[in-house]
Amino acid sequence: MNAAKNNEATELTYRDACREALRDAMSRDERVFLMGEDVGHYGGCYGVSKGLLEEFGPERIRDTPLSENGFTGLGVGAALNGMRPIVEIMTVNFSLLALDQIVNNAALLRHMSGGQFGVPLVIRMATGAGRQLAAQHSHSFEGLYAHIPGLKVLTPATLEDARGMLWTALEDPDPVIIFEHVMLYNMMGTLSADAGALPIDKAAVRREGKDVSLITYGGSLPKALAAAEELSKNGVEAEVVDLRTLRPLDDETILASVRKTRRAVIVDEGWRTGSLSAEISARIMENALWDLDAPVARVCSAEIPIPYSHHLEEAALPQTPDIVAAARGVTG
Amino acid sequence: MNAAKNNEATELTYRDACREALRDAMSRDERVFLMGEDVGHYGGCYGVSKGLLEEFGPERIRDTPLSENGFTGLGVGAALNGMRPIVEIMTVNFSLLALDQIVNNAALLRHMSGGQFGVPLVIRMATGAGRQLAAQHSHSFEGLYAHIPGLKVLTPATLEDARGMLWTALEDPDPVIIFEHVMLYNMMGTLSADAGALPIDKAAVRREGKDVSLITYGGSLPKALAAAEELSKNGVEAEVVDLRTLRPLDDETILASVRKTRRAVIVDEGWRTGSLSAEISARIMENALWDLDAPVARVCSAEIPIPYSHHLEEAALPQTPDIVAAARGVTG
Amino acid sequence: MTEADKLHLNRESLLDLLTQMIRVRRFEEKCAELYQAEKIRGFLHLAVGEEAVCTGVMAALAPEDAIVGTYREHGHALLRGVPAKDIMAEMFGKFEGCSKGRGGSMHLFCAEHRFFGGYAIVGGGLPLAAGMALADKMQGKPHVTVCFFGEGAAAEGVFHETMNMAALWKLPVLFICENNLYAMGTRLDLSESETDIHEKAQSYNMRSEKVDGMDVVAVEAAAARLAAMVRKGDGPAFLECRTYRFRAHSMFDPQLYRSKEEVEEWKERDPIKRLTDWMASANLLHDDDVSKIEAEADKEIADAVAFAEAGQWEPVEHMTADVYAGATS
Amino acid sequence: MTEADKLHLNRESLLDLLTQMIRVRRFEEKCAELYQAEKIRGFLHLAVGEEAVCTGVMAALAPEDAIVGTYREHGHALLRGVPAKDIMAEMFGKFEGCSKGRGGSMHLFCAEHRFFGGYAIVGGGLPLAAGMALADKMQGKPHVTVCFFGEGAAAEGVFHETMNMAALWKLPVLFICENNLYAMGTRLDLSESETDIHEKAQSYNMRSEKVDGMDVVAVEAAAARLAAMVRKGDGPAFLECRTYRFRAHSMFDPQLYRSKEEVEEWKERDPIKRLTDWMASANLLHDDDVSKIEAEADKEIADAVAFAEAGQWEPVEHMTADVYAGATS
Ligand SMILES: Cc1ncc(C[n+]2csc(CCOP(=O)(O)OP(=O)(O)O)c2C)c(N)n1
Ligand SMILES: Cc1ncc(C[n+]2csc(CCOP(=O)(O)OP(=O)(O)O)c2C)c(N)n1
Ligand SMILES: [Mg+2]
Ligand SMILES: [Mg+2]
Repeated sequence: MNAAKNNEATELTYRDACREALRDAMSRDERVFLMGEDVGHYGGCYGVSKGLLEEFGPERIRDTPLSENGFTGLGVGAALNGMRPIVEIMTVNFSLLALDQIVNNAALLRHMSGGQFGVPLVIRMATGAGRQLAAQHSHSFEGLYAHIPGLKVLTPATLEDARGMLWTALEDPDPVIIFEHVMLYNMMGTLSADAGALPIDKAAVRREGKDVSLITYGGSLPKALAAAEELSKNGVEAEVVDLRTLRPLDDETILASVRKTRRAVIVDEGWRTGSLSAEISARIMENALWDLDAPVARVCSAEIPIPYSHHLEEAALPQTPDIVAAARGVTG
Repeated sequence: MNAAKNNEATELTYRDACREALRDAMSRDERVFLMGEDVGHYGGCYGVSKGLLEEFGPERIRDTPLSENGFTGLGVGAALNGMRPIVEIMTVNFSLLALDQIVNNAALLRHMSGGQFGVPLVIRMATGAGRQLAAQHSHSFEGLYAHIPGLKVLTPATLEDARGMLWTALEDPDPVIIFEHVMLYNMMGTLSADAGALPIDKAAVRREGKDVSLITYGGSLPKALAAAEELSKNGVEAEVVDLRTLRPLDDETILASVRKTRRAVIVDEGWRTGSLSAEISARIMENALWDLDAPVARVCSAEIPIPYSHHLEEAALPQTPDIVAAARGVTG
Repeated sequence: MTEADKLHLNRESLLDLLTQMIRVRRFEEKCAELYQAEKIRGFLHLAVGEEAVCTGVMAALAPEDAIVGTYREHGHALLRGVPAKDIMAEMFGKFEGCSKGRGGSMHLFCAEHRFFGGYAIVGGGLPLAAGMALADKMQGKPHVTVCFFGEGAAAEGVFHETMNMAALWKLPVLFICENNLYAMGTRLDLSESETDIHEKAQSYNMRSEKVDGMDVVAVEAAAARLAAMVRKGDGPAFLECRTYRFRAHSMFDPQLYRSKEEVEEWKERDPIKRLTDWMASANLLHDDDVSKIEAEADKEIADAVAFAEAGQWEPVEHMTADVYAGATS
Repeated sequence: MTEADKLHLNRESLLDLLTQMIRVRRFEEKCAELYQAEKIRGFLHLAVGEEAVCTGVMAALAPEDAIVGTYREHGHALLRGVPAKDIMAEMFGKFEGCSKGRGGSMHLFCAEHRFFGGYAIVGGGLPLAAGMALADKMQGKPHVTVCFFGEGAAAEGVFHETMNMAALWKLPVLFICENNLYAMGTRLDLSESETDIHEKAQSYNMRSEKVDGMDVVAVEAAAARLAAMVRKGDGPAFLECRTYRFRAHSMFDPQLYRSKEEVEEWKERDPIKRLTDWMASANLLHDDDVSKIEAEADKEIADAVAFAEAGQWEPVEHMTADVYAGATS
């Protein structure tokens, strides 16, 4: 998988793109290391870091004990003291164990120390549902992290972003959290061999349209794009905005799209109440109310612990038909 | 402080009202016990449980080691197995250490077990800023908790509610989290001697008005009421809605008020982005957009770790003049 | 096993232990098949090789005792009395499952048998079990709460918080550490500075022992002895069972982290084989015992599969039930 | 103190230890006054009685070593070299404070002296310190990260997670447990099943010792010895210092949880008095030494107070600076 020095496109998965990003970062900067449960000998719970132990050795591909708060705190300290750690937390539900270090230390340190100390730490974790992993492995807490000043929150939803956002995150002097949706890992695509760093402060319009804005991120992007295709069959042209970064939100791109289409549906796999979708709706309220031709709609997860059985899991999550229906609701 | 069997009013503080509620619950039901750091010999970090150790003994007023995730988990287990524990977490920032047990166990158990097991647990904690306790002791995460299905979230803002919501919470078969704002503890008021249980699923209109709805909860209620008085001097009659319960939200009361006044300002001490105020704004968007004469406004905390110095802390928090200004903005 | 333990052994009780281990083994092997057939989905964690632990411990408990397990808990549920068909239906995601199909393999629950779950946050069951024990103690009930977990959990902070509170407050809880030497792909000595897990518990002044977790008789004897002490009010106890899983961590695991030879070595100590051999050498096993046991187990499992196959899907409208008691959220 | 320790003692170094302890004591006593005068607000945690710990340890460190402290860290910051005026201004909430007035008493920071703070989540500084040590190790730097915390932190899960990783990875970190027997109002034996904290660290196979925390010479000797081992690459070390706080936990504490007699007993072992007496008995103290030291300390503190009084308030427009580097949020 060594990138040739040209821009020939390679076929690969999102997982591979994540791995390439890690390999690239490790090669570029000696200060970078990866630390987390089973990132080394096992090859990563979702196979992302497979092969990296052999390539970079156990000091830099560091298997940790099951100690989420502890090793995340070690990452904060290592970042404070000259390294550029990447901490992997297997699954977003487990990250609650580490929230103290993430919020009370990583996010607060720069401000609380009068600007003297920064924490250039990157935390990666898998998020989302769809693999029948049930209630303790399937939630979406990225909206919760997006609430915390001092953090940046990224949700790469394409191979390019999986490949390109990590390096920029590592160059950032502040803590950045990257959410990889579990249903994206097997997504195939192509990546130009010279694919590289990408900005982490801009949303992207993934599909242009004039009738309604579908605003989404992460694992819901493919569903929103599918919904746009479906809507198009009936003459409704949806614009699809991929937020890419949940904190800071790119208000400009969001509002420009909404002002153009005058209608918006926000698709967010988080539980509806208090999800990121609410924040976006509120910002549209505050900045573009008089541009709206319909209330902003939200398509979110049902407010239940995600169930194991396939049909209930599917029913609990935002699906393409739900998005289509919501878009029809606001354009109808 | 033993309540006489009549409805004579006593003068007391919010702290006293919290204590009366605890004492009442402990006396009524043998299964109730209080567990947390320094609830016993110290008398409670904020003095809420002072005297209860002497009255009920160390089994039922149980000092714990500094082990937030652990003792909260013990509370979950005790609730599962026949007791009615009240777990006290000193300050909301520390509750991040216990979030795993609160979310991954307490909130999920009933659904995940197919309805077989419930967790009748009450967790109390102090929240909010205003005492110059700086970044690791001053945040407002109640909106974050309100995002979690399976939990109920209460924010008593009056002496009556401090006295009356606990017992109802204890009778609830599901986990309930009660946030006590640190700036309310010293608030004086009167309480009728026969003050008792109150509902935990209804918002309250604390002041009627026709021009704008000030929607708030907890420590911001006194500020909103003061703002309403101020506005009234200029002929603007604000209605003040005290949410009382953040999950589930009482949509009916909120929407009825907004439909009446056609203007709303939400006051929430949480950091603006992703705060509960966003959810309320989104709901108004979804249900009452065409009733609005102005965009819904939000008055929230600045998105910074709360600073120690008095002037910056004051500047970071929603204050009465900010509320007045926002209300003027939407009514002007 | 010690001479003292052996003295109490008779054909009947040994046959029962053998039967239970075989039931669990056959049940799990069927699960692996059904996973390949895509009838079972999500994460499936099998405990093949570790059957002596749940078998020995369950044999030592009373019906009022409570169980808290992990995501590797099929055997525990089965031996606790949860019907095979309810477990199998759960793994199929059917409404008839012991958790209505919402929990799957990792979240088996059964109030009737005081099987309190199936937890998939490593370490997450420990304080919960201690809290259940606290409730029993405060209510004056003479029960034991038994908490199973892997050695990986010993690294989690909440393990230590729980050990301390359980010991400090003398809670009637019996901790069973299923030490299979690996936490996913992480070998114990790569994750713990002190690999003797039972010493960790001892450092909290808790009664703590280790036992050969491939020897079901030894496990039963140790668990029975410790459970009796716990029940008497002597406070918590800890039993580390040294065992090994013969199969992958879950169905996704390519097992890059250990050698085939290591696995084969441990298979020599297969608890079923070991008990069978010993019973045979002691003339306690009749010729057709094993085949009879296997046939009965297979029948039970086939019935369970048929039951699961025939089960219903929970109506989608029910989805929001049970988030709160008596309400659709 | 042992004979071996004593051998290296001379008037100069002892006088210095005495001077530092007195500086810290006077500084904190002034803080208490200023709290009453409402110049200092929020939570104020004084360590009066515990001065031998920070004094002894700081004397044993090199300038490149890093310090991680708690919310009870005035002495640590002062002895590390953070100017008294910067600390005092911080406590006044002034822009000239060492954290720009944003941190207050609990969050002192000073990059120049590698004083990494001032943490008020009990236990929260421990993994951070271990991570700093990991960074030094990976970068081949021969520094020691020194992490101070109270014995209350030993109950937190993250204490154990950190001990394990520090020992497992042989990180160059020196843990200093300031065991003052109480965590707020909770006496150690009411919160730990094993009250010998240094044994907890030992159970992770970490070098671990205890020392009389009221004896500054003994603390210095132990810290110097352990720091040298850590610096050499022998992995982490742990030093439990048995001490006592003479005053309340914070300014809000009515101290219902302990008797006046107990406090008085401990005051007999006041580390300043003890060193003074011993130096006097060994003829190492001149008549006016103490009064001179006190006068100098008082001068330094008075200057600090004047500096703090004269300080500015950070402009409100700056409030959103430093949430992110180079940006107003
Ligand atoms: C808190 C948490 N961290 C990580 C995981 C992912 N995970 C699931 S099982 C497992 C290994 C646990 O090992 P051990 O406790 O030894 O139990 P075993 O699987 O060997 O039975 C890991 C890391 C998890 N479920 N929970
Ligand atoms: C995680 C957490 N829990 C609780 C508190 C509240 N609290 C502050 S100091 C303290 C006592 C700590 O005792 P110890 O660690 O012994 O330090 P000491 O104050 O005695 O120096 C407590 C409970 C906190 N700050 N952080
Ligand atoms: Mg294991
Ligand atoms: Mg202490």
